[in-house]
Amino acid sequence: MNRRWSDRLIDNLLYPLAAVLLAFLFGAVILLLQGVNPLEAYSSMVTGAFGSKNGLADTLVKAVPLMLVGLGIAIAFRGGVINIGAEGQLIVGALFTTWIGVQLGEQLPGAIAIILGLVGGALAGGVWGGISGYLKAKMDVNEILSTVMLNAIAIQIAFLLLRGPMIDPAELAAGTNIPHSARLPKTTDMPRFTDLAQMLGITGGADEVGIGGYLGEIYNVLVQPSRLHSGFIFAVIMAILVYIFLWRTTIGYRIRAVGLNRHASRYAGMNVPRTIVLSMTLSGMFAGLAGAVEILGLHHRMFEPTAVSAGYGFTGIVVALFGKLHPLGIIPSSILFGGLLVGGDKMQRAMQVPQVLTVAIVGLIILFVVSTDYLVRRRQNRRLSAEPDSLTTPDEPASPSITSAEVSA
Amino acid sequence: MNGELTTIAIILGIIHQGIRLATPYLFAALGETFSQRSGVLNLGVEGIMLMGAFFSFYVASETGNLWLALLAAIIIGVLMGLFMAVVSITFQAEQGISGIGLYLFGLGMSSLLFKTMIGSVTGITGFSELQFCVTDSFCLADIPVLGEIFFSHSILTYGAFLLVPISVWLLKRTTWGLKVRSVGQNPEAADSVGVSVNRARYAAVILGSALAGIAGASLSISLLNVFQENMINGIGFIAVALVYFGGWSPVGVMFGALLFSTISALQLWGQVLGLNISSNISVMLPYILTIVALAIPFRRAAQPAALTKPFSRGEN
Amino acid sequence: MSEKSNLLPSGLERIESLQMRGIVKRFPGVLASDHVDFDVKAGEIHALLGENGAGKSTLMKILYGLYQPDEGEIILNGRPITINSPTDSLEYGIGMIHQHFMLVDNITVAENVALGMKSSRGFRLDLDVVSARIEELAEKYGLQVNPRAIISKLAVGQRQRVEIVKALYRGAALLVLDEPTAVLTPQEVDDVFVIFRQMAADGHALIFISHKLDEIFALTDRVSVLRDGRMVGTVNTADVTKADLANMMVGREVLLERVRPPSQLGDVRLKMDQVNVVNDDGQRTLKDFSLEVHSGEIVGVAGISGNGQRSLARTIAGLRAVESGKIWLDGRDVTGLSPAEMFNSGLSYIPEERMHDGVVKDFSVAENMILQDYIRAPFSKGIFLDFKTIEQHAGQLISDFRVKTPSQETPAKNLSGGNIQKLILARELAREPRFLIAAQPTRGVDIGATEYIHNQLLQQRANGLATLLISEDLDEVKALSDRIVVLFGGEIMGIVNSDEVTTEELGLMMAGERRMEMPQATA
Amino acid sequence: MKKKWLLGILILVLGLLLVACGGDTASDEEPAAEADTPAAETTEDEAVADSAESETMDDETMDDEAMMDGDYPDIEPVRIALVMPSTTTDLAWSQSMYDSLKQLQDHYGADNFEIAFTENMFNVTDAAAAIRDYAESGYNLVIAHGAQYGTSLFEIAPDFPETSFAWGTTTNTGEEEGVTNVFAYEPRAEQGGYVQGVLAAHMTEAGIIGLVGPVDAGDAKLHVDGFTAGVRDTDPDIQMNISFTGSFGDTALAAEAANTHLQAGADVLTGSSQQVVGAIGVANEAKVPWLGIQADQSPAGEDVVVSTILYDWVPTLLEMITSNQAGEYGGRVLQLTLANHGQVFLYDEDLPADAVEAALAAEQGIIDGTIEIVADPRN
Repeated sequence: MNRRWSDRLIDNLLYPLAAVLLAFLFGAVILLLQGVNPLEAYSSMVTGAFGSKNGLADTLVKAVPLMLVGLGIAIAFRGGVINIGAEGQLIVGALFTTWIGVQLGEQLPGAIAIILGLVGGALAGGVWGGISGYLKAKMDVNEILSTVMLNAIAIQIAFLLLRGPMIDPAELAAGTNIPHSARLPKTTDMPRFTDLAQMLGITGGADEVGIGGYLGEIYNVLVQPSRLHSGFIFAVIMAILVYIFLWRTTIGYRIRAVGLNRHASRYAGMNVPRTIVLSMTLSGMFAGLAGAVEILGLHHRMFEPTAVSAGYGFTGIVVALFGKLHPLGIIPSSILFGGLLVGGDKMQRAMQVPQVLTVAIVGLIILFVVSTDYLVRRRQNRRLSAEPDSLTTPDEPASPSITSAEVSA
Repeated sequence: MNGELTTIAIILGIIHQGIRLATPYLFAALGETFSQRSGVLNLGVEGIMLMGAFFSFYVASETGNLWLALLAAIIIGVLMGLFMAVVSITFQAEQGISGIGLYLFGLGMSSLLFKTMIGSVTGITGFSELQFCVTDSFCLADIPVLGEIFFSHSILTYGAFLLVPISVWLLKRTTWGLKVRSVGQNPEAADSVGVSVNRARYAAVILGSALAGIAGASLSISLLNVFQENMINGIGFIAVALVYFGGWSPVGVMFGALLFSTISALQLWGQVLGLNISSNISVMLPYILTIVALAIPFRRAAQPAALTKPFSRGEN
Repeated sequence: MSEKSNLLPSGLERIESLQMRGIVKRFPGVLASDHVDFDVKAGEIHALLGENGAGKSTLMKILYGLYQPDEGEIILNGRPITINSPTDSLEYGIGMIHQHFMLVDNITVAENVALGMKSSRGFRLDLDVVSARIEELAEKYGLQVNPRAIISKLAVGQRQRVEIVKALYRGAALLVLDEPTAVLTPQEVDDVFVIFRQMAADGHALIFISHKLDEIFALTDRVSVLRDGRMVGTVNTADVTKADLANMMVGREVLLERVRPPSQLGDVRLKMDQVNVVNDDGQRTLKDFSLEVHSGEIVGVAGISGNGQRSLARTIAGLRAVESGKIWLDGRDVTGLSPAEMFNSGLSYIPEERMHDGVVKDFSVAENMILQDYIRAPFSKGIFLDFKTIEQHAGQLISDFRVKTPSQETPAKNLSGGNIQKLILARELAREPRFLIAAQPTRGVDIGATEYIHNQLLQQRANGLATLLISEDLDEVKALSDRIVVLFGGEIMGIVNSDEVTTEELGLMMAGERRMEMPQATA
Repeated sequence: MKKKWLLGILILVLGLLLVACGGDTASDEEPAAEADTPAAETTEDEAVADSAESETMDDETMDDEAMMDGDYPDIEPVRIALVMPSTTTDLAWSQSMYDSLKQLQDHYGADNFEIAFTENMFNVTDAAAAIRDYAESGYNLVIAHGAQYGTSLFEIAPDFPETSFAWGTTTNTGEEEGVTNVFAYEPRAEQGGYVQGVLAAHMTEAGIIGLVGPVDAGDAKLHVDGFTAGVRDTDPDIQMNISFTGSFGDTALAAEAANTHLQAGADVLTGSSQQVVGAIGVANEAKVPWLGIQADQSPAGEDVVVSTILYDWVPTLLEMITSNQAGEYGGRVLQLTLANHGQVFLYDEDLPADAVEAALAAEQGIIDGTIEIVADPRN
């Protein structure tokens, strides 16, 4: 039975929104206890994130890594593996991209260096994710654990390189030894929106064109100088590509089949271990890509790894879940959470509310969103009971839980 | 090189420190052992430890009563555990992810509370080292070699190690332990003989979380005697890995904890002695070791068969 | 049988009578129990008979407190009771032995028995006390059980005994036996029957769930027959014949002999020579297995569950490694090929666990129709799936094989068991295979779908398909197969022409007591 | 029904958590009122009190301080924003800057001297957003208190030519890139380190000194360089044990590093960055003297923190403010030295007199230029 659109709306939108609302309600109570008016605080959050040109630009800038990481996490989920290692994969990707940019950026034309950097970042992230995939498929190592471990290892490797071979020569010369790399050549900067607008010959701001109000702000985001860079367009294109990949290609079909039923996939002749490695590798590639885009589009140099990854690996999980693990759902979801982070900072500035409140709220959102899955499933079951037409056999032997031994067999 | 620092002194120092450092790992990892034995992967240990560390520190600095502080850590551990249990057992949420949510929540909340309720980093007087004095002039801690290694730790360190046989006893020799082991291995079978699977899991997760709370407290009111934002710094995640590392047995977990803490101690001594090992490499070492250990095949057999799998009777 | 005493030998109070009245249980999309009445008395063995899906297990799970009925009541010794959980049912003296053993396999027998029981030492376990009591019970009922053995080290028959001890230990005055013989050898069946009879004689009430008519006649006093969730009737076993029961069970005259038209045998499609297979636990599941299957022939595989059938199917399909020996398909050596390569070589395979292996439940019907062939033309062009062709293909199969589904976008999990099986059959046959493995093709499927599937298999036979039919339903094997291979302990006990062998002979071979060899099929 | 029960529990948990923090905040009512004017104020007061105490020890220092206090220039009302990687309560780098700002605010009054700050801006992207936001909101001086903010700063600064920006530790004002409104600042940590080294060398009886550093970079590196030189110049036989934990925030590891030093025989400890609170705790336990740096660390161990090099940003801040109000928006490198009172020493009364004397001599020597700090290369 095709689920009615109202049911879909409730399942896909209402429950997650209720989860977010609940988390914010909790935050509101905390704010009240601190003597801060929650309405004021939250409105400063919303206007900070979406109210002005700069807020919007920052929100979209933050949405870029979240979107890319979220896409990767969705791929892993669809393939039946859980990737908690996007933090590490992003760091490794950013590192490799930086290395490429610093080493080759001078010799190569900018566009080629950028493409090389993106590919390099994706490959590095892919390898990092692939390790967990391989360990899971061949040695039955729990991927949740191995990814958490690899996160910690990636951070240390980054420090090791940034204090050693990759350190900015200027730091060595100055004797300050701050662990960051040299700046990548300017030619490797991914163009910003304003650069793109200039290329298209658009120079005037909203005032000159005669667009007022909020629309004007939006217009200004697109044409006026801000940190918003073409990585955003890149990420949106990637989301569409991932959608096509998962639902329109044979490999996507295989990943989804393995994710939903390993036994049937194996029976049907699919190479399950290889598909698991592939899902994890692809997932890592997108996290690595997020690292690459952060370097090429925003930071232009590698520094403290945890400041580059900035919790995107974890927030990306919420983004993916909130987007219902659907690539196209992840686009608005990442913008929403980008706004949450930017707004959280703004709230700190406006109301002097510690920014860590946002971290707690994100944690609660994760907890509430994963809990609603259960309610959704129950609702669906109840709907099925109400539809006598679609018969299922209750006496069907309960399918034994998937043992990974069989997967690796 | 100063002549007074003999090889024996160094070795003693490393062992002594290894034992001390094992304290938080042990509490957290033994707690996680209960949780995982019952079939629940609680990845939120780090967040619970942070909350435990904060609350015990806060109570200690307000009241000066360390036992009350410890109680506060246990209570907050129980509450966090209850939260995790509701989400992952009743609402059957994906455990790896709900754990991350709990971690972020604990991280955010402990920092927030610290900022609003304490504000600045201060020290307190925590649990001091026991001396085991037989007479006024003679304490066991004065015994050369042995005294230094074994008789100069805080009560929480002894508690952590005492918890190992207690855990074995709880799991192996009690009706409750039998239930926990069974619901983690074959919840359907346990259910069929009238064991409430979810109740056993709730109990295990909550007990585990209470221990994680103590683990946090062991840092803030015993080992370090300060609280700082994000002060747990990954110990909680290592504790989860230690359970796999130790093959789900309390004794195995203990050896894992000792191994990890000794590596940390070794690294510190390496620097003091001027051995030029990058701290990055030695910090990495435990993680690499864990991954290697996880890949060793014989350990897999011991994994509770129903780990991370929510239980429902097929109804509803 | 002492009618006077109110106590069982174990000191328990006996259950004089238990009635279930007007039990209704609905599941998503199905009425599993439709106003069922059922009763059992002390000292009797009462059979509950019905096809898969008739509602036997549902009814018993309600009695055991695993499910809650939507309507109806349970009356124990004249008093209405409510059973909310297994704890309650145990309290009332109701025990159950499940079809899938409910044992925790990494702990000891004594621990399994002690699980969920009050200990005489409160919080501390009293395994020594439990062990002593187990030994006592074991002796009383002639069960050989070592309380200190770890379950995973025990053979299937021993595990069954542990289940019985567990129930006795818990003081089950009424014991539900859910297909307790499905995994036992005939000798083991005889042994446990002795135990069951003694228990009944002692005053226990026993409910025996089975669809094996022989066993029902050998063991029980009364029979209740369920069909499609409804109670057809309750009769004294002595008053009826097998045919009567079969008719009650199926609801119409059962054709014991399906008309199997003669067919043209063609060339050898599948050939297996001295194949040996070892499973993950290191047990040999196929021993020196040799067989030829011809075009236009259905070869049936008969045997008690767990005697190598599953291994045979999975080995041919490439899902399990061959230790030694060779397999040819169409004269080509296919030993050691992967499942994908086997499917490419002209194999089709209807797996025995259809929800587990046969479909991806959350995929749509259309997506499930291309599970093996998604990667090939015409369903894909390059790396892209060709949705137009996929939809056409699905539409075609849905109408050809009369798969009842709201649309081809519907997730497979929303279809009934029979229609899922039709979906799989459609997919496998549409691949125009050279060789088909049909494992338990009609298990748990309603009569209509069964008939349809049988006809399809026979029609494909007429078209020249070579089929290996693996089934635990002897009637089905006899009705459809030209020849029958009997497996016991992974070994061939004989290959016989199905028209020339009696059920009794087959039974003896399945029990490993007799070997028979008949001439190979003549082309 | 069961679900309702569970929902109840869930609400209860949340409720309890809320009560837990709410109750505490409530009980904290009076001090909690300073949530707006953060609690660090008390620390500030203590610091001032402390320095006043130590000043009694030495007239010279006192004179300087006193002179400083009277030396607040008249300024126009000013709005200053601070973006920092850590927190205002880290007992180190970030707190030292915040404390100095508060000190100025106390002097000029909140109306004339407005402060806004953003903590925990470990992520440079967020920091950049904050910096831009402050500049747009019309703050006169935006301080990006971390070397990692440089790249972003040079991107933003040109868009706000009338706003002053500042960052450190660095000497780069972005002149090469054509930026004119950025100040660079740099504590000459080796100076304070040197004096502390001299002090420590006089204090140790065992001849072993332990140092707990975060990473061998930036400010921390300079401090170690200076400290080692000070010890060496006093007594080359004294053994310096140096360990770096590899992070700024690993309190536990810092504590264990301190423990290791103690077991290795050290009887004087020092270290830098926010992680040292752990190490100070250990020192406190063992009653071993601790030499602090950056902010006043005595709250973490009242009895054992015997000396602190306090980073006093007041002169630097005033320099920037007056410069800004004079129309010079940047382009200068400002250093915190002993000579310009950017680094102020706090000595505990109980310190041995000879040690303090030697330290004061070293201070003077550095200010005079008679002492040249030559760092040994470390491997």
